[in-house]
Amino acid sequence: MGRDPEPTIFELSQPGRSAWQLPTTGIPDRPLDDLIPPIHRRMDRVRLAEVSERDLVGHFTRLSHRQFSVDLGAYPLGSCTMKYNPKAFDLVAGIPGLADVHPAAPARCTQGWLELMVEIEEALCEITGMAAGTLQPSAGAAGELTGLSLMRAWHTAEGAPRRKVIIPDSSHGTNPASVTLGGYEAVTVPTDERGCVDLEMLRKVLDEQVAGMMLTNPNTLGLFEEQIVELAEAVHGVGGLMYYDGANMNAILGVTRPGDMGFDIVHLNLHKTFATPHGGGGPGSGPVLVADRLVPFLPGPRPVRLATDGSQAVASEAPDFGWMIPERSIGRVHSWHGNSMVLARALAYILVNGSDGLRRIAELAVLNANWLRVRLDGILDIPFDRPCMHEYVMSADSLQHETGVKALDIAKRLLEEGFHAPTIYFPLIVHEALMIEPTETESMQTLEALAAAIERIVADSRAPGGQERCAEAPYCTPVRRVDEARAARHLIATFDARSS
Amino acid sequence: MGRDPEPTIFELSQPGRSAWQLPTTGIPDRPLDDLIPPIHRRMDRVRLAEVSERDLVGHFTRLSHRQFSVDLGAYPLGSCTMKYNPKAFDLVAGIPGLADVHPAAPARCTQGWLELMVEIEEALCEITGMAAGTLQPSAGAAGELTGLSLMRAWHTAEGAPRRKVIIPDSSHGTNPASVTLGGYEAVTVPTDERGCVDLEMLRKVLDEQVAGMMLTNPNTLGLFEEQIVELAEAVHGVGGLMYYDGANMNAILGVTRPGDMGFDIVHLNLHKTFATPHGGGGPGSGPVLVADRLVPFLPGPRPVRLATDGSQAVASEAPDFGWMIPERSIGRVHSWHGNSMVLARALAYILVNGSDGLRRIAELAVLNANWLRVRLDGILDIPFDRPCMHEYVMSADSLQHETGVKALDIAKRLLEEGFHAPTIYFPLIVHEALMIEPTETESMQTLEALAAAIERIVADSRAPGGQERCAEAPYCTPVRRVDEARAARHLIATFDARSS
Amino acid sequence: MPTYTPHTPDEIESMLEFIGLGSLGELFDVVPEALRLPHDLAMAPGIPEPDAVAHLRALASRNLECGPELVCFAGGGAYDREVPPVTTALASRSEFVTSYTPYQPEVAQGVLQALFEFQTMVARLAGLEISNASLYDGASALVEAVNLGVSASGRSEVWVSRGVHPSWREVLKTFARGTGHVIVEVDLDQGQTRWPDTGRPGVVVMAYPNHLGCLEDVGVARELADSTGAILVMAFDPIATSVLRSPGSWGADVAVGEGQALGMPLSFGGPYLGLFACRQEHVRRLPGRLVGESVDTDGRTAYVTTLRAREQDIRRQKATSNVCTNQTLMAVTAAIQLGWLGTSGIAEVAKRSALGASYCRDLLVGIDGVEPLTSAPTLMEFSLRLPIDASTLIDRLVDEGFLAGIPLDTEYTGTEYTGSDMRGLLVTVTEKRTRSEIDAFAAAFARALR
Amino acid sequence: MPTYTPHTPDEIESMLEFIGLGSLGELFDVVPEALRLPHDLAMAPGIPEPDAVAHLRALASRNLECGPELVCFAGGGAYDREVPPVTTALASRSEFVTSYTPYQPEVAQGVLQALFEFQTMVARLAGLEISNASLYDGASALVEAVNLGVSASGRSEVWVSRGVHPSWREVLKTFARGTGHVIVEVDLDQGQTRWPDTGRPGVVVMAYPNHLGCLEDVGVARELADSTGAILVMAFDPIATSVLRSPGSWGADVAVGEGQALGMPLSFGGPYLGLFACRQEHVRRLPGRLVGESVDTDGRTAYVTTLRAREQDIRRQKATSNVCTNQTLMAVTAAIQLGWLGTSGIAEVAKRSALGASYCRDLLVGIDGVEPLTSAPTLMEFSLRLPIDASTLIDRLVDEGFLAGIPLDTEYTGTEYTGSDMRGLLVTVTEKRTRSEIDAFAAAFARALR
Ligand SMILES: Cc1ncc(COP(=O)(O)O)c(C=O)c1O
Ligand SMILES: Cc1ncc(COP(=O)(O)O)c(C=O)c1O
Repeated sequence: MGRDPEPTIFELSQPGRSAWQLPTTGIPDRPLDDLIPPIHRRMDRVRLAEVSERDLVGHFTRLSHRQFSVDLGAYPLGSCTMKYNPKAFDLVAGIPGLADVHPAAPARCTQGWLELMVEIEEALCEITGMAAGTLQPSAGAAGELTGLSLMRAWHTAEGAPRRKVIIPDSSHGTNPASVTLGGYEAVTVPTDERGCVDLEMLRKVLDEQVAGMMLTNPNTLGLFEEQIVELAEAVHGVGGLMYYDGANMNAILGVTRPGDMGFDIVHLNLHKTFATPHGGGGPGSGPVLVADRLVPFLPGPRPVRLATDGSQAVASEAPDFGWMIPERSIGRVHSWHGNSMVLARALAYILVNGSDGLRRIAELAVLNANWLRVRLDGILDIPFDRPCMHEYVMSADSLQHETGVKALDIAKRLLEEGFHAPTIYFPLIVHEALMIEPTETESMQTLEALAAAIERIVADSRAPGGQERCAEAPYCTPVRRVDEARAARHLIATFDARSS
Repeated sequence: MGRDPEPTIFELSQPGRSAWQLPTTGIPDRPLDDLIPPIHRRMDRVRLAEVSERDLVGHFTRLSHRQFSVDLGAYPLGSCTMKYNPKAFDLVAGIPGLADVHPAAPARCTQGWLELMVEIEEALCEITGMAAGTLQPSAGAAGELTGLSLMRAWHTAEGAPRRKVIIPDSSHGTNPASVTLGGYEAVTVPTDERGCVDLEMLRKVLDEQVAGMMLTNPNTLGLFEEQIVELAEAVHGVGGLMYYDGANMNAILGVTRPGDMGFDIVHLNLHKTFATPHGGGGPGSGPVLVADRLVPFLPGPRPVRLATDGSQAVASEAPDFGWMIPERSIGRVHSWHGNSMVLARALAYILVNGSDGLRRIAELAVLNANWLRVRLDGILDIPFDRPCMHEYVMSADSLQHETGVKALDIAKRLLEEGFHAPTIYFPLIVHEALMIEPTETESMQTLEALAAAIERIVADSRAPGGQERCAEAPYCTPVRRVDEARAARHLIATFDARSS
Repeated sequence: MPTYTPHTPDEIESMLEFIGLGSLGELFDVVPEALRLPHDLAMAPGIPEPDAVAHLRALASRNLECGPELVCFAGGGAYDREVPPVTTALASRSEFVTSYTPYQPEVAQGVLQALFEFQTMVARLAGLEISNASLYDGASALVEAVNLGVSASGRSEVWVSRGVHPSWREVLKTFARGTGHVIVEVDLDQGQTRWPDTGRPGVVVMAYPNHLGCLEDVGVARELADSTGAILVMAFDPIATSVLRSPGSWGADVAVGEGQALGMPLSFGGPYLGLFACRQEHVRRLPGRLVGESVDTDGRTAYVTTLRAREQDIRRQKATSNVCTNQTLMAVTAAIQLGWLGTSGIAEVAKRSALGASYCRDLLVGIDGVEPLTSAPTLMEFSLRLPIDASTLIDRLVDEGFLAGIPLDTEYTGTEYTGSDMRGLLVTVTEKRTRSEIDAFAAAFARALR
Repeated sequence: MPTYTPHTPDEIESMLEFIGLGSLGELFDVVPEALRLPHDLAMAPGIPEPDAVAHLRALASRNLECGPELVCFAGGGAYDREVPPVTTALASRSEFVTSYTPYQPEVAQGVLQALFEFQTMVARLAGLEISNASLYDGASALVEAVNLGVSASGRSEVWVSRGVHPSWREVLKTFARGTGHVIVEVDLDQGQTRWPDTGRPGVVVMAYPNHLGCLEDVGVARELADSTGAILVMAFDPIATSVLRSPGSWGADVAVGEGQALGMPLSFGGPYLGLFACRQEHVRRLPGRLVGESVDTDGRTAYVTTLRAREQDIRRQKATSNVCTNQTLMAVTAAIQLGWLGTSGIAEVAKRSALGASYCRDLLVGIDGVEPLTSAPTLMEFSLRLPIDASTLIDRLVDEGFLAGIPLDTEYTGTEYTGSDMRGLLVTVTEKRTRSEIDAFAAAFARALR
């Protein structure tokens, strides 16, 4: 039950076995060779697994027992907002009137979807304080690249596209990677001793080649950038745009808004803040919302309310919906309209919470993080020890010096206590970082259990033999510590590469 | 992940916490005291668990990781037919047009359900060779009691109800228990050295007080009662009725039929033969099919095809369906119409398999059992070592004498090999019995793995320290061997009894 | 021939060879030739799974299900209650769905612990010490309770209030022919059971609320049981009991109920869930499975089925009951649903239902010709006397998109006014019914009687 | 305010006290006063979950979904294929659904192994050595492939056949503005790309089958790539490839595809699944996650994300791609669906689709005024030239219960005959379409043109 190794599906395969059943069509049979000219015919059969339905079910059910998940326990993975995903929204995703709609069906067949999209776009605009947006990006990083494309289009329209984008040294890896892909040079500004962007250093790098700045707020240390207004003013002062990385939006829902802070472009991670499940690494959804002046550049086609003359109508005045391509659109950023079903789940979540509930989410997320921070005070280092937002960063630096036990070891030991590990070694500017985000859906009792586990582990690190015990952990997870170096050195990325 | 103990939901509870959300009704609020007279008002609040939806999900998901199931591995539990349950039929159970139908809705609103019931009754009649039936019984044992009630009604109508019902000593416990509840005395006939009912001994106990005989065929040793025709003739000779316990019907689908063997009353276990899931011990469904002469006594109301004049019509001639109470009905045996949704699943299974597929099920179930029997020959005793049907019985008797290792120990060791244990200590007439029913949905590879595991366990029993190792098993299941005696001696059947 | 079996033709051949047979047919050589079917079963050959599902969908489309098209005011033991997706999701976990009876506790702690929690919750609802781990349905729970009662009192005369669901009474009578219990049905008057003054029953059975929706004074029955030494069996509703005095507090010895309202869809009558709770002193007479807490060899808490010596597989003809497979998955579902509802939620469901019922009753009895059948207090269901046959009214209201209720037999209404018509109607309002639905229902009701 | 948070008022108070605050509001004292919202968000307060679900249902009811009411002949990268309940059931297991990216392999073997199997299956379909663990969708896979190609060839001119899906090309162009790649679109003639004779592209991109449903001679593109030293990127269909020559066997360097057909519902365009496979030599340029096999400290097989030094969290601005969260659950779904289909099933799906398409095309081109747009061989999709605007036809056929296909832009049909109308139609037939559906469709099609 989860502890036994599971063979690959290819090892379960037996020639000639099958699981598939297809509906009767009544279409007369003909040999494939009648239909496909020889030069196009595949000569071999595709070797897939050949298993019975029973073995298929056994295999993937057993695999699922080798997988931790939110539904099994707390997942205090900083920067990831692994909150509880309400089950009701799985049901929403199964409604045929949503699930079985073709993305190229004419708008008269998809009024419900268009309305849904307009509704969530309006809600997200209100939540972020922006004017309009696109729902196409599939995840945060896709939103970033979309945002940077908007930046380029804006500056191009203003005269010239500019060359540089500024990011803090604490930023998430997607930020610099997107900057490069967006055709910009990433310029890093350091973090000051309070854990915020060093405003003076920022001012030094600002010039007319700066297209904009990307920032999360609260930042990846879980701290609110208190000088955000000044930061934005400085960037705006050289004609740059402010980009808000919304990964941490959970902390400020209904409390403060990127738009009010001076941001021009915002992406949100619906799979974080709006409780759509992460799916083991996706699907996500990364809508991008923008200030007024950037609306004409948004990707298209956009779902909009239609006035009777077919033009775009203002909010809730019109019962009809259609598509519209913004005047100076940067073009599509998705094969179709985005991860639509993720949007449906997120809308349901927003409706259930509403204005009062969204703010309550932020309050309790921040309460939980601060409670844990205070509770664990003195157990591990807290490099920036002041009130945090929805997460905070600890460091095992002293512990490592004292005992040899690393952040990695603490993470691995937590795995056997029924918790997922925190994010480790991020942000890069903190040595032996452990980044903890409890989220608002965990109870005080769960937080206490987590704190107690960390306390026990730290205490055991200092006990005789502690370093060895920690370095060997975990002991009773489905597999023990995995040799990552070997995986890279001797790459086996498919079953067929196994024997070679 | 499954290995950690899980607190009860009551221990997760915190006063004032809640998960429920109810739809808005718009009905004006009033205090409950306005609605309920004081003598009827509950004074205290019912103490249920108070948990968040997140904790509810965590709790039951973790519990599910402490539970073996068909979907996790082979379940060769003899007499239980733990075959694979096709996932498509879970979807059938969720169709609103089936799931949301009130059982007391007028027939015009339930034509689909009535047709479904008539269809499955007709199919079951064809499969068993009987004339008509009732779908009301909720499980095999309920079918038995219904069958015995029919027996009583028949004999009463014939003059006098009679006193005794004959059962073999190898019979399942529900048989004698039902006999008693049916108001009869159970008379046991012994099994002969070939593992079948001893015909001579049967003849000795037959007299005019015998209402009938209950029999499974193949019997609980997995052997076909070869003298079934003679047995039936003997019982019929004294005016008795033959009752077929259909728990083992999986062995003979499409091969031979109880009706043709001379049985008058048959129950089937849809949750065994027809692949509806067992649900951890239910729901089941135990339809009872009868020969012509017993049809007027069937429980009612029965779903029937209606002729235009409102009378019962013959098969498939009429498009309308209704309810009819048989002339001399014994009355209802269920609050409503039976475990309807189990019937829907079973009908889907019958349709997918059809006449050819049903026979193939029997063939492969019997093939699997015989293969395993031959494969394990010489590893454990096989008391009745001849071709079996869908299951067979082994014995650890010699092994126990030699090494002290019992059937129970073998069962417990199998649990850690990824298999459920076979049925043990049943039938009662075999010492140290291990009753193995692989079912047709397990592959040859799985059977070989099972056989190899048994072989290993037996070999290890004989190795030094083997008895102790076996007696201590299992080692790495969610809990280790459970103290059953203590549970009975010091009864704690509710959380509230814990501290008392 | 698409099936769920894994065997390839090659494998079949090699397996046959291994056991020394030449064909699959030979596997059945032990079956006397004369008994072997000479032909295929007279039914269609197998069809692909999607076609079979389509067939079931087509059947389903011939039903008119409760929902926006047919707003449900029918109850009578089967309730259109809120079942949240979270309950369905958890109860559908395949570890629960595809496991067997927990014979091997080491790998069945999931089901066993859920049942232990279920037992605790049912015992608390009933206000009694012991609950078993489920029976088939309300009717079978009643049959078992009467069997227990007769065995405990040593007397087989059973007085059953007509307030008990008519179908349950019928099931009781069906099986009483075997056990030889003497079932005496006792009439209601103004919604209250009129217990006979004389006689010495071994078991007394009543329902609370009863089949007319009425709350009877259970004290009277308790006194009767006390004075005659009978066992008091009370049929209760698990939702209603959250705001009503519990069976235990009324002094019931055994409480039985239909548990469908605890997370199960209507499903045309099943699978439902038989609830069974009793006083500790009767535990050795308990029918069905019981889960107890114990420890494993390492001393960790572990659950296991217990007091097994009552059960058929051990005690055979001397068992307390014949029940084996019952409704475990439904018990697990109920535990989940009760976990979701919690202390406050269950009372809220009861309250909202009662508010809706009161609002609805006021509207309906205001309609010309419609009268309350009794003046007794009611909670979530109430009964009416109609100016026309109930089935006719129900039929007309189906056309308007309402399932108006359940007809009441003439045993409740008497035939004085009505001839053989059934002019009684049991109307039920659950927490799902909105004010606008009730308003529309009342309007349609009035139109249907015009 | 119903929410999914567990905190009771007492707990909130005690937690605040523990951290030395007096109110929840004080938690935000670090936010400059001027930035704090002085009022609630301008949206309705929260509503109960069942009301929200009802709202979504109401929206859904304003769509006309594919099914018996709207029989689907539209494709173009989004296919109405058989998704068996078993795929949905397994892919819905909450361990897969509610886990994060497998950063901790010790507790993520379930997802990791499923991805390893997915990679193997995709590599086998594509006939290439390496597949990653998913990208967002077909378009994003193409963008990444072009980035890889430019980096590998060292040249940024990209020749893209107009046979590639128009939306994918559009996405490519959107992001090329940032990377500075020069995108040159190449016309089709009779369904075949007419590659220029001169020039030196760094990357050559084509689709097989292409957007008109045609099978092009990929050999020509391979020769072009060989002669210019370009990287050949081929967009393939994972189902079609089971009966067509694989990208690998045609000599593609990189194969990309839309994986929606592997078990995902239409879902109005997402979440879908970007497929990405390439030759071994490009593995260090691979975008996205890659799962590799390794061992744990006890020597047991274990899976882990590998060659992480390509990824953004390690390499930051030097990463091969910025992708982080992608479509893991869809990759797991595809692995399950491909496990269900197996070797024989996938080819059967392709064959049945091709049979249906051929049957359907014969009927449609028999209709007066309807012509095939090209004479090139096709498989499951084919394109027609219509006598009227495609949107008008589609509109009329919606009224008859059919989604007739996807309009083709004038880049395919030319404007000679048609003015600015779009008179091209792409029709798709999947394995789900029955003969009677196709017959009825053809009849309605003819009527709609009369
Ligand atoms: C701060 C931050 N920014 C951006 C991202 C990228 O978002 P996604 O993974 O949805 O692409 C993440 C995700 O982990 C993040 O934590
Ligand atoms: C031979 C036999 N008869 C009867 C039964 C009783 O069936 P049920 O459990 O459905 O009541 C069983 C169940 O295990 C059985 O194996």
